[in-house]
Order: sequence, then C-alpha cells, then structure tokens
Amino acid sequence: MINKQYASVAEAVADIPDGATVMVGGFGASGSPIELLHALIDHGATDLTVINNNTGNGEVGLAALIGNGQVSKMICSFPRSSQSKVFPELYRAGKVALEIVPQGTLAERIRAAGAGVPAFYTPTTVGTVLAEGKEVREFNGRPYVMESWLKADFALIKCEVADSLGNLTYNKTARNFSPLMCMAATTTVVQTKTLVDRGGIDPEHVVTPGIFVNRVVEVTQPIHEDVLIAEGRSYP
Amino acid sequence: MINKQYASVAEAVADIPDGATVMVGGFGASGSPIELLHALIDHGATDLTVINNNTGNGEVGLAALIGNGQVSKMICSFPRSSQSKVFPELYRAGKVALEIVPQGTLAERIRAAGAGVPAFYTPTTVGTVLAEGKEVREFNGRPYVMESWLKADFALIKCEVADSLGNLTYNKTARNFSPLMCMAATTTVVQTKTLVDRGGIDPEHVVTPGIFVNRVVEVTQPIHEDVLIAEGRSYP
Amino acid sequence: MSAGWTREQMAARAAQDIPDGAYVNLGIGIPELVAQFVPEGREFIYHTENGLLGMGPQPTEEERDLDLMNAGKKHVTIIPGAAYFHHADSFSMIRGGHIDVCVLGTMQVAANGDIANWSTGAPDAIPAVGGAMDLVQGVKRIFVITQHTTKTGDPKLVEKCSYPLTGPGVVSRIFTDLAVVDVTEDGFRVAELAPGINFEEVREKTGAPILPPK
Amino acid sequence: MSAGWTREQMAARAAQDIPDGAYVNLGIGIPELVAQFVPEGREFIYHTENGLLGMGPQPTEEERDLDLMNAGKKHVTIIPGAAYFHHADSFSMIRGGHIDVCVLGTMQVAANGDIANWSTGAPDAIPAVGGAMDLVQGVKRIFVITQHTTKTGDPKLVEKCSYPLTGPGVVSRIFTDLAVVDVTEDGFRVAELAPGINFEEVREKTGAPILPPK
Repeated sequence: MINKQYASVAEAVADIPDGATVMVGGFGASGSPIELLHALIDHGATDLTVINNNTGNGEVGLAALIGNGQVSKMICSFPRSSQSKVFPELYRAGKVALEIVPQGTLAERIRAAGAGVPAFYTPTTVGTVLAEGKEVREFNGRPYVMESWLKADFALIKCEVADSLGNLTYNKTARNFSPLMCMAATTTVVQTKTLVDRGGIDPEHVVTPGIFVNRVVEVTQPIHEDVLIAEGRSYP
Repeated sequence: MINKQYASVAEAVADIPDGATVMVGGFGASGSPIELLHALIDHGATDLTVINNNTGNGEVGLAALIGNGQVSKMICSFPRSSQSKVFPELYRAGKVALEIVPQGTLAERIRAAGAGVPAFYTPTTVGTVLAEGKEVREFNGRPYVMESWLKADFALIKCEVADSLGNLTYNKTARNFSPLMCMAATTTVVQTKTLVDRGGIDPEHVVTPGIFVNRVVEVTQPIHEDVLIAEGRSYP
Repeated sequence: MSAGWTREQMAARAAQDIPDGAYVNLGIGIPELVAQFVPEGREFIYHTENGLLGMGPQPTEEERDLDLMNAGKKHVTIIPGAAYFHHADSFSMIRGGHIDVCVLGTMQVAANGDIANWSTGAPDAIPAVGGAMDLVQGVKRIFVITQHTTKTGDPKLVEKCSYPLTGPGVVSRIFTDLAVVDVTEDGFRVAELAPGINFEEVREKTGAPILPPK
Repeated sequence: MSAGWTREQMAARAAQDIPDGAYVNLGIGIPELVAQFVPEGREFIYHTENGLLGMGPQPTEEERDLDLMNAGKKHVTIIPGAAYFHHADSFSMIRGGHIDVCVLGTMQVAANGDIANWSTGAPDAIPAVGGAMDLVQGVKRIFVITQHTTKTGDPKLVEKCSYPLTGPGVVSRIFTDLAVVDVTEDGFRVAELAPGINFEEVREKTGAPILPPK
C-alpha cells in the first residue's frame, strides 16, 4: 500500500542538498510551513535558492532561514514588509541575491513548470524595466512578454488535511501558491494539521491531487508565524 | 443584490447570434448540457463554431445541433465515437469543417484564453502532421510547438450545484472541460441541477468561482445523454 | 487653503463610478475605503489577489482567523457566496480581464495613462512589485485615487512619469482631493471639480496640460 | 502456430515492469487488462485523462454512475483516496511528467521509438487524436502492448512508420504476443521471448533489424 507519511519534519527535509532550489508555500504568514522551515534550519543546507512571494517576517520561519545565512538567492514578488528586516539588511550587504517577479507571473511560471509548459506570453511588465532583456511579441496587435517556467528541487508546503496518498486541502487564503508549488517541485514535502486515511477526503474536495505530493508529515499543532512574531520569538 | 438566475433555458440562450463561437462542456455524455443544447436548437442560431472534446452521440444534444445544420465548424480532439454518426456524415459531405486539436492542447488553449495568456509552448504534436505550419522552438534543447489561446462568445455548461452568484460545483468526471470553458467565454451560461442561495456552497469547495459565470438556470431533472440514447430518442 | 475632498470623500466619489455587480480589486490605502461607500442599491464583489473572491469587512477580534487575509496582509472576513482559489486562478481572473475595476493608489500618473506606483527607482531601494503590474495590465478599468500633489507640493499628475512605470497607458480615471480627472486622447481633462475648487487651482497643481470640464 | 503470449499474458508481463507506487495511464484495449495483473505486493494508481486519479474497476449495474467514466467513455469506479479535477489539471499531470508509465496500443512502432497509433492517414479518414499526442510526449515511460503483426501478417514493429506519427522517439518497451522488445540506441532488441517462441521467428515477423537477447 502506498503511504507517503514521514515520521518527522527532520526526516522529511533531511536530503535537501546545499545549492538546492526550494519553493516555500505561503503568502506572508498565511500558509507558511513554519515547522518544515525550522527543520531546514536545523538541517543546515546552504546556498539555497528560495522561491516565495515574500521574504519572511520577524526572525522566524523563512526570515530565520535567510537570517541564518542559508539562502543565497530569493525569487519573489514583494521582498518588503513592515516586519521583515532580515532580508533587507542582508540584501543591502550584498549577501543575498534577488530576482523580482510580478506576483501573477510568479504564479503562472510555477504552474507552467508543473504543467510541462516551458514558456508563455503575458501582458504583465510590458513597457516597464522588468521587461528589459525579455522577448516582447505582439499577438492581435498587443505586446506581450515571454516568460519561462520556474521549477524547484523541493517544495515545502503547509496544508490543512492530507491523506496517506498525498491528497491535500488547505485552510482559507493559506492556499495561495501552495497547490502550484506542489506541481512544480521534483520532491514536494507537506506538513499537515490532520492526516487521514485514504478516503478521508471527499474526491470532489481535493485541491492538490496526491500525484503532486511525495512526503507528508503530520504537525498537529502548527505554530502560526503571526503568533511567533507577536511573542517576539526568534529561531533557532 | 447580484442574482445571475435566469428563468428558463430558452431565455438563457436567446441572444446567441448566428456565427457565434460556442464552447460546450462535457466529455462524451458526461457533463453534456442537454437542456441548454436543445434550447439552442429551438432558438435556431446557425453558422456556429462549436468547441467540445467530441461531436456528440446519437441524435440528441450536440449531435442533434450538428444534425440540425446549425454548426459550420467543430473544434475538437476526437470527433469519432461508436454512437456518433451525425458528424461523420456531414463532414464527409463537406457540410461542416473540422479543426482537430489534441485533448491536452485543447484544454490548455481554453485555459490560456481565460487566463489572459495569448500563446504558450507545448511538446504535444512535435514531429507530427498536427504541428505543420506551426512555430516550433527549442527550450533547453527540446522542441516545443507554439499554441494560441482559444476564446468563445458563449459557453454552455452543466453543473451539479450553483449559487445565485454563479459559484459552481460539478459531479465526478462531469467536471472535465467545464471549469476551463467558464473562464474562456464572454458569456457563460450554466444549467444546474440544484440552485442554492449565496452561502450554500462551502467557499473551500467551489470549483468555478462566480466571476466566470454570467447566467444560471435551474434544471432540476436534467436528462442524461446516455439515457436518451439508450431510449433511441432524437431531437427535436 | 481650498476645501476639496477628504480621503473618505475621494473614495466615495470613486465608488459612484463603479457599476452595480462589478468585480472589484482595491489597492492598499485610500482605495480600501471605497468598500465603505458602496452606493445605495448597488453591490460590488471584492477580489483579493491572494486567493479570495467575496472579501468582507475587517473582522472583530473574535472573528479573526490568522489564515484569512487580504493582499495587504490584513485580516479580513468573507461574505456568503465567497470562494477560495490558488494564485494561478486568482491571477487568471486579473490577467484574463475578468475583474471589472481596480482602484489603486499611485506615486505618479501621466497624461497618457502611464502609472508609476511600485518603485522610486532609487539606487538603494529594494524593488517590490507584488501584483501591481498584473493588475494594471489585466483589469478592465483602472481607477486611481490619490492626493493631487505630494506632501511637498509636487504634482502627481504629470506629463511623463519620472519613476519607473508600473504599466503604460492603462489608467482611465483619477480621483484626487481636488477633482475627478479623465485620461483622454487629448491628455488630462477635468470631469468634475471638488466643492470649493476652481479649475485654475487644479491646473496650477497639475504637472501637465489639463483641459477644463466639458 | 507458435505458443506465444495471450492478450492477458501480454498485459500481465507488462504489469511486471511497472514499479510499486507508480501513477499509470492505460490506453484502450489490451492495455486496460494490465489493471487485472498487478503483481503481489505492488500498488498502482490509475489516472484517466478526463479528470480522475484513483480509478477503480468497472462498476456493477448498481454501482454505475453515468457521470463517472474513463477516457474510453466506459463507466468506472473510484478507489478510496481518489480525486477529481478538470482537464487542464489532468493534462498538467500528463504533460508535466507526473505520470510514471503509460501503456498504449498501437498500429506501428519504429526501431527509433516512433509511434503511430492515431490515424491511418487515409484520405477519407476522419482524424481523431484525443489525448494520444499529449500522453506520448508527457509521460515518463511509454510502454506499448500490441500483437507482433497485424491480422494480415504485416509487421507492426517497423523500420519507419508508414502511418502518421503520434510522437517521435518516445516508446521505451514493447510487449507483443511473441516477445518483450526494447527500443535501444541500436534499434529493436529482444529483452525476453515468450514461451515456445524462438528469436528467428521474432526476427522474421519484425519489419526492422532486431537484436537477440543479451
């Protein structure tokens, strides 16, 4: 019987190598896989390229991973936030690179990777500095920019309910980029609040089908990034 | 209060003009919007371009629309079936044109239209006659074919539950192309087995968000194409 | 000092130009206030690009769910009939032309509809674009709500944006504290003056030629 | 007449080469039989391109749901842990390389892995491609199950396909009634002979050079 369950977050991220490209689900604090991120900090892989909409908040989760010097490049749409000081400091010090991608293009590039589409055209960034160096082409008299797929070696994802085959559901707007990242990574690692047997999720309500998921770890009491920040916590 | 409900299938299709491009949901008999198709036959619009995976079965629904001489062109992946005689006869007689599109490319072209992506690259059809005349381009050393979006003026869709804002769920594999077609048509017309008030569908379970839907008609006892065919029925 | 419109009045005025049943995306800042001024008899459905259609008002402390936020990362509620979806579907709604109106704040707007609202282009600035470039290219009508001038009195309605563009030629109408201004083929044109404001004042404070109300 | 493998034995032999836990798409005809011969201790999850992962066996009359069918338009059932999705997601699974094995029937396979299984190219034929071209380009490993020759004795394993291609150079292994044949850099090579079949017979019935088992 197929069973994708892993016993611990530590085991689930143990083979992420130095230099890996890692997608991290979440939009701000919502959907951020804190326990997997902290396990990756414990694991210690370095020179990571991380793909996330933002760059983390406070000194926990993704911000802590960056602060710990494990990230050499961020690919994101919005690296600033009122509670994000770690990335700006390291970026200004030249210690972490940045590729800025508009949010919709980021989502579509990730989906394209999962869908086997190497490139597509979008009107987004036409006529702006972010289109510089990119192919611009007209369709029906309107200019579009060509964008390429964005793949990753690993994806770290937080979900609400998973079954042992890796079918997933999410909680409210914590869904955001996660279903796309599951499609685009070679190895998708999921932390779930609730792990159920196969059949425990209505087939009509599955958001991420199990084919896109490799490993599932149950984290029954996930800590929310907002709570950690409100408590002034840092990691490690 | 927004309310997208229409009183009858007849009203819901009454403004489909001659020469319109119409997407029709369904894969074979599953998800075929029989009542909307029969309303379109009654309405009588002609010179239609119809987009569906197939060309209908027996002498009801889509096959009947074609048989009634209202369709000048079909865009589909698989125009043959054991119970589809109407299309082959008219096609061989030169009375209806055919654009054949691989099933995955058909789905992706429709999604692209809904997503504002005018063109994308796919490995499908590379090295085949279906790629003739199309741009082929290498990415990472592998050839891909460029395909363009596929839009429609109207989409005729069958769903399971709809609310008055146009949020939809489907039944099992009757989902197929329908959520994509809702995105790609200027005017999306839906027949639903059950119409509920807003709030009647869990926001986590919505498959097609209401923004993609313009008109909803309740058809509480939809006739299944398979049943009509088993009974040897024809329309009108 | 002139009378003009307050922030709330600017938002209320913009809301007047949004048709009943519209799907609307509101930017951060003054645009958010639009939701408080929906005209009698109309209903707007709010889209937030992080994956929600049918956004409701801010929650009470008891209602608050940490996993339910808007694109500005503020906690929100949902209305009956809401739907959650992932980011690719969300930006399909934007890029695919399904959102009727987007109301944005801005740093500059040019007479040809160019908008610059994402970056000062300063060498030490950390670029952060979010969904702004997708919104201005994808949404059917782009409204801007902004003070007519900066805090230091520089015009925000200009001949040509000096800041890096978010998108070229996309803005259709601007709601400022002084006037409602349309972007037309002939450049800026005042559609309506705020109470107590005369055209000369608007012209003085605008950094490009501007036509009087028809 | 030689012994060789029956349709069922061909399917069973193919099933032996599918690893435990594989996501599998089965074509219409003999490939469908593979699901009856899953080796002890293994589990395969079946994908059907019309929007279902976790397809189960055919339903009884009572179980039958008219809205639950496979890509061959046969009614099917689901296993616990199944998921429904739309066509774009379904073909993302295919084109994106998420399906491990696809087992297809064919009209011809060439020594370089070309496959022709969608059209005879006859002038009066109505072209019908379905998902075949997506599958052969997208799935990680393409297996073919086919009789070694046509009903009239013509070889189906050929030097070059005379029918229009479904995809070039995509097939990795062929399961016929006579042998298991690999597509290698050196062309066809027999990996295994069916009981009672000798290499000479396979060579005679193959329309291209073929190498003996290593």
